[in-house]
Amino acid sequence: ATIKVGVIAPFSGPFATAGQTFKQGIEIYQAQHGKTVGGDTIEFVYKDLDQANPAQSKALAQELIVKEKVGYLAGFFFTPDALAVAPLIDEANIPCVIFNAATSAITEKSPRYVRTSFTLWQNTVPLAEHMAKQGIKKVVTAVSDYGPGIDGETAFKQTFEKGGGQVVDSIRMPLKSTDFAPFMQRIKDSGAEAIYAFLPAGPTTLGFAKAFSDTGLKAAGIKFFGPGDITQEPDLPALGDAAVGITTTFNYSQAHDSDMNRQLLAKAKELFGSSDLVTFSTVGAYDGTHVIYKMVEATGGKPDGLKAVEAVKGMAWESPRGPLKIDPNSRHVTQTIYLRATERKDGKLQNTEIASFPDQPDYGYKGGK
Amino acid sequence: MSAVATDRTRRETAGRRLRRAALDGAAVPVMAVLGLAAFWLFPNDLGLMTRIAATALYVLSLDLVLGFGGIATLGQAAMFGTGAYAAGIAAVNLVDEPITLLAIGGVAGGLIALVTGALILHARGLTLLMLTIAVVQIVQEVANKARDWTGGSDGLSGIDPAPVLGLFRFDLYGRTSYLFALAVLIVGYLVARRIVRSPFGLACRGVKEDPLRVAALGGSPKRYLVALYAVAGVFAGVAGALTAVTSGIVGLDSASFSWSAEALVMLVLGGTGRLYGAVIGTVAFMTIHHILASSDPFHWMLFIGLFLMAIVLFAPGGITSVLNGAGIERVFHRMKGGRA
Amino acid sequence: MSKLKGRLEISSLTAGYGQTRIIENLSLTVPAGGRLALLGRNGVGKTTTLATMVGQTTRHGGSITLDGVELTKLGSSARAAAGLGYVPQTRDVFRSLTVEENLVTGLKGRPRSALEEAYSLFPRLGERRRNGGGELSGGEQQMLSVARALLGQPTVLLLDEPLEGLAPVICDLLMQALSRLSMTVILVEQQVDRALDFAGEVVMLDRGRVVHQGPAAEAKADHALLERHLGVALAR
Amino acid sequence: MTTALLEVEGLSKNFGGLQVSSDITLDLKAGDRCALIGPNGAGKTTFVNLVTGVLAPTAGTIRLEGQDVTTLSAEARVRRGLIRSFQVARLFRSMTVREHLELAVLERERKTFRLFASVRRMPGLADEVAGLLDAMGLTAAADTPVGTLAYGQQRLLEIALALALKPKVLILDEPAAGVPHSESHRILDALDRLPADLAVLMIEHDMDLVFRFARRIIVLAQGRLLCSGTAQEIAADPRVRDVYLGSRAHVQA
Amino acid sequence: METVFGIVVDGAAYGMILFIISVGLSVTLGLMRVVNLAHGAFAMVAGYIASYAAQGLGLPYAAALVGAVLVTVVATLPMERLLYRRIYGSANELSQVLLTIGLTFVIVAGINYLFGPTLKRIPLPDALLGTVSIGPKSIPAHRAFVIGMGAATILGLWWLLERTDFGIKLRAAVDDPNMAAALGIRTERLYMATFALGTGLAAMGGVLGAELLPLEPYYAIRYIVLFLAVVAVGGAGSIFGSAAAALALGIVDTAGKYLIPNFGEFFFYAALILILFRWPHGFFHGRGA
Ligand SMILES: Nc1ncnc2c1ncn2[C@@H]1O[C@H](COP(=O)(O)OP(=O)(O)OP(=O)(O)O)[C@@H](O)[C@H]1O
Ligand SMILES: Nc1ncnc2c1ncn2[C@@H]1O[C@H](COP(=O)(O)OP(=O)(O)OP(=O)(O)O)[C@@H](O)[C@H]1O
Ligand SMILES: CC(C)C[C@H](N)C(=O)O
Ligand SMILES: [Mg+2]
Ligand SMILES: [Mg+2]
Repeated sequence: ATIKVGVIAPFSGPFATAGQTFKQGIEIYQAQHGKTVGGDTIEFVYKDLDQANPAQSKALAQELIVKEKVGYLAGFFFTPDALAVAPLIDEANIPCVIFNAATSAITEKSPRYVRTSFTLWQNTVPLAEHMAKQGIKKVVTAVSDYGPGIDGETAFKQTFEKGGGQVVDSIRMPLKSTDFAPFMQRIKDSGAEAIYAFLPAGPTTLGFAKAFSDTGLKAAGIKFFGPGDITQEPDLPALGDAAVGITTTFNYSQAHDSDMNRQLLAKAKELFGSSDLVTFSTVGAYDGTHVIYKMVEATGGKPDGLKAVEAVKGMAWESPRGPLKIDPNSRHVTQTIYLRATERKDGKLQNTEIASFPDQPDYGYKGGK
Repeated sequence: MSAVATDRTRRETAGRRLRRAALDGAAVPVMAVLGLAAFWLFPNDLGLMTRIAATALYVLSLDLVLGFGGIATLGQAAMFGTGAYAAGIAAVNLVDEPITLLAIGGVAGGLIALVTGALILHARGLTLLMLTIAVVQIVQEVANKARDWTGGSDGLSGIDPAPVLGLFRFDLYGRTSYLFALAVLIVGYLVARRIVRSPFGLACRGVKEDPLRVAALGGSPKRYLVALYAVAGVFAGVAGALTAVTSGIVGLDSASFSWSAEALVMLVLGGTGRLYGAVIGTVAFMTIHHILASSDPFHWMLFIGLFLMAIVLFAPGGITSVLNGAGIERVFHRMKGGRA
Repeated sequence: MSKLKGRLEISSLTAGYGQTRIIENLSLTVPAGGRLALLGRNGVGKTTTLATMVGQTTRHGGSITLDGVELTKLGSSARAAAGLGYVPQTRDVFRSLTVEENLVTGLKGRPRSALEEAYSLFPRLGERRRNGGGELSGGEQQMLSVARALLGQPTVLLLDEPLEGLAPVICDLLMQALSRLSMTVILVEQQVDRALDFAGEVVMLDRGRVVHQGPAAEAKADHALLERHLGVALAR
Repeated sequence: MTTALLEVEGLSKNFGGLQVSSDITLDLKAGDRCALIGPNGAGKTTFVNLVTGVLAPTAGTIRLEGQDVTTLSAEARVRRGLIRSFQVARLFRSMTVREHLELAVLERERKTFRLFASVRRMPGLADEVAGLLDAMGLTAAADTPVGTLAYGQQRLLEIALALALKPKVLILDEPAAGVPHSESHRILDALDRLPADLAVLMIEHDMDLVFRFARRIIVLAQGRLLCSGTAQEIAADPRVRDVYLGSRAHVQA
Repeated sequence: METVFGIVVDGAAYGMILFIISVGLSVTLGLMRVVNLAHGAFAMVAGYIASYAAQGLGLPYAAALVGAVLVTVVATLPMERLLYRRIYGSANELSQVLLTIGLTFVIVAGINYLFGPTLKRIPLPDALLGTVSIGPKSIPAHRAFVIGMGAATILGLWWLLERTDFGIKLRAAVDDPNMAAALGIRTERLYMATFALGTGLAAMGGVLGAELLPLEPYYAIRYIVLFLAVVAVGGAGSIFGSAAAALALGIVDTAGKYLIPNFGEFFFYAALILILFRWPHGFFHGRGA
């Protein structure tokens, strides 16, 4: 039989690359592992949701369930879109595998969520600890003013202050900001040694990183830290030298040194002509597809969401980004977080891994009800 | 008096009026029959059709202000969003009776329209357009900041309305939702038509054409506009509440500039100043959008864009002008290059 | 200039707005330098006739030639270049331009010094030259519209009720000024006596058709004619 | 004693440096039939705009039935019975003649905030509108959108609108401009049928009409009152002849 | 003090970019009464062309700028003939909105198809990378350059529209196209020239502003509200108005972000409401430039 998986993601709009990377991740996985599990063919159905729009997300999910009769939901770049489908997946008893959306609270909302990406807490806690250990004392946080940004800010403050540092100013920037010079002025005036910055990967990160170097903060020696969204691979060429010297923590870098990663990149090149787009959301989808395959296998293709989720709890495997394990409690992947520096190598910008923090859970998961 | 000329002009306009009146009168039965037929024919698309019905009511509210009052606005979603959030918050915290929730949404939409309308409706044209944009942006920002009430960017979820009239549960397949939305749309349409044909509607049309002339007849243009804006706000608020009730969730986009702009596109597509234009425009736009987006989610924008342009070039009064016959005449005239 | 220019011929002209036909099969000829009064009751198509000549209506058939040049093939601006000058009934001054700028638009390439002609014809305009067109009084707008058309030195001048809204003294003044011109003029006017004094020929319209054509002087004496087609009994 | 319906005292208006109205004082009593004449740009329309509240005066007061209305809005004055028509027809182009008159009557009756009533079923409305249409000879054009009417007919509608409001003081700015002589009798007829206790002020350049209509003529020049009097007095006044009437002035009052 | 200076300079540079792009819109909107929502799309197209010229073809910055403006103007002229000409005139506002939104969608989809959704850059020449000092203070050279270009644009436009016959004829044709044609003014050519002017300004702003308004396919939709805000506050068709409005909004926005970053949007739109409440027709209403 054919088992359908409904993927909701941005395929148009400013975040269209995200949808594209999901699709590539899925296709690479299927190219490597085939399209069938047991006797069942796995078919992916894509739905475009160009921006964070929970109502539309729920409508699309409903359509996928009712009309396309999908057995699984997957995708979800934005947190609100993922949160919106909780009542539906519960009513229809369908598992939902999140390829990206990174707010910790999501998996608390339904026992049928499984997440293969990362959370802001997961990336930020090791980063803040690292910065504190480096002897950095005064930091400004600058985050986009929405769920994940606020998660990042909270995670950073708690960890960094526990480590003896001080957050001298916390700036929440409207998501739509384009001119960042005033924020830079404020950072300059705060007298901080370093910043912790989070903006969702996409058009605005360029302006932020450029403003940082243009307004002389970089020259003044202020250090730039953040989760790796800000230097995601597809944006690097546009960021140019402004990106050099940014230190990030993240779960995946194209430059990760492993055979599996090299195979993944080679497959991408073979299928799409270039591997330039491969990034964190590609592997989020790649590993998410793996999880779905395992679920289908475990249920023998029968529709039973809870049983499928139960089957992958505690599952561990090796991914192009390193070892992964689904935490049975939070249903979120426990993984290695890498400390990376952005640098130019052979004329091309890349995120070079300089340290790793293995077995990082989602520190933001509050558990239970 | 030149009897020949006026006679002929009159006969033509009379013909057009007749056609228009016929369309106007047929609108409600046609809407009901097609709506119910769709219920049987497309049982898998009830979710989409529910959204279309609720959106049609929203676009209808825009037609009231724009088509009958000449208020150019890109901020109608301020009323829609307020209605949706009001109903949503009430549903989470207070009541779960669906019709009560619609009423709450309507009151909220009307109130916000009354307050903001009184503040901005002294302006006209581009200035007014910008003010409406500013209002919707501020409403959205307030909704974003009031995280504890609205869920901020995560959306307001947990809306679980009671069965309609205590009998019909909102099911996963959306049957109740759709029939409920269709009924609300039809009732809303009837009320709107009543208003349009009332003395108030006539006065608003006058204001649309020349506010100063209305003042010279003793009317206060601004009072009409504010009243009309508030009335339309009630419609938009009900539409927002209807969306909240049937979808169970409210997002920040429901009070966004782009949702306002989309309403305008749908209305102009259908044709302004005739209520059925709003319904036709909504159905056409959302259906086409849906077909394009599901057949080619990657490039639907290109086709939607071309489609909008084609409408302007070949049916400049919107889809309904073609139904009226006026559009055909104009296209024909344009092709002949009407010049003396 | 040896030979006077401005011979206008209209034959079987049918025109209106969109599908609506207002004037039917209208033919008339004005010799170079001739003056024609075009009269008729309300709504018979006088304005439509003039507007058709400048190219602002829908033409369904017939031709208009100026000194042998077929005008119907030309656009509005090319007709103006060919020698038509137009004073519309609604005046149509550019409300957002100053009086002086309004006049500049009528210059058709002549130097700005020519503006003085307009100011000496209507001193009032000189006093208001920096005012916005939209700020002028009704009569001042009428003066501006006439002056603007005259500045372009048209070979054929089309005047649609130029006296409307003007004080009697100004009417005198304007009619005198017009009498001094040598160009071809078609005058539409409600002040029948003044129009007939001015014109050589008169054409009367009813329901878009010509119902009378002849020398103005004769028409002026023929009270029954005036009563029948215009519904006026002229004083004196 | 007939009280003054409209009293204007020391009315002045400047545009920038330009004094368009200077110290105008006049009043209209019940039953007055006045004409205001004067050269182009004398400030007649401005005067109307000041009195009706379209423009705010630089100085002076305006009283309507003894009450100071100088600071009231235009529509508030209309509601107290001070009605005007426009020099250049100013109508709702896409609305029909009938709709214009319906709106005017409904405004007068203050019924325009009825949201759920039907215009077509308002009691007495259709009859009153039919009467107005008939009076102005507009019955045949009742359902034509006004934008396609010949200009002259638009002028007649302007007057009909003013009458529909049942004015106490009626100000007509060049009511016959664009209306041919053959039709202008309709205007006079309609004015003749107005209730006797209302005051009418007409601005007009058509001297036939002025002399036939006005029992008192007021002459304005350069923003000031030049003189006033009966038709004969005015026609005979050499100053008026100079600034306004010119050589051809023909009086046949 | 330092901070205030920083805010003013940053705000002014941001404002000047807004000005250059918006004044093009102001010209077409105020003078030709076209609500051209595709204006931002034209700015974006020019940015992409310049980016391609600089990065793909290796042209110097100045050549890329001039080339992009010319190519954009030439490429959009057929649109004027085929599309815009049908919708001139204020009676057509809604058609204009629909047509130009449609056109914007098509351009966005086209750019997305040709260049992909990722960000594109126009590398700055070394001369614009440093800082220039004004008295005791130094400001980034690029921002100084942008401010200078904005000032030059103000003067050039004012002269063109207020002091030449072209300007008078154009304004006449806008006021009443039929009458203008009846006076012998060739309105079609005038409109075409003006359209080219508006597009050219958009193009210039798109290229110069690529550092502040980064190039990505949704540029076309993302910033149009900002441009419209400038036009509304300045008064459509007014050059000095647009400049004042762009500077005011640029500085307000910058100050708001500095002082209360998490209420940035709120501050900007509240200011917009206050300004438009005070000057409902824009700063410089009615009077030419
Ligand atoms: N734009 C238009 N569309 C349709 N019909 C029109 C239009 N303009 C005028 N008409 C009709 O054309 C007829 C002739 O009008 P026209 O303006 O030519 O008359 P006229 O002789 O100039 O009258 P007047 O003395 O009132 O100026 C009228 O019946 C009028 O209703
Ligand atoms: N808004 C304004 N700004 C500047 N000047 C103005 C304004 N409005 C009117 N004027 C001037 O005031 C004078 C009086 O104008 P008004 O319209 O009152 O004249 P009028 O007596 O009605 O003339 P007409 O008989 O020609 O209609 C005119 O010279 C006019 O140019
Ligand atoms: C890190 C980001 C890509 C997170 C994503 N925008 C979200 O909403 O969860
Ligand atoms: Mg006429
Ligand atoms: Mg006047």
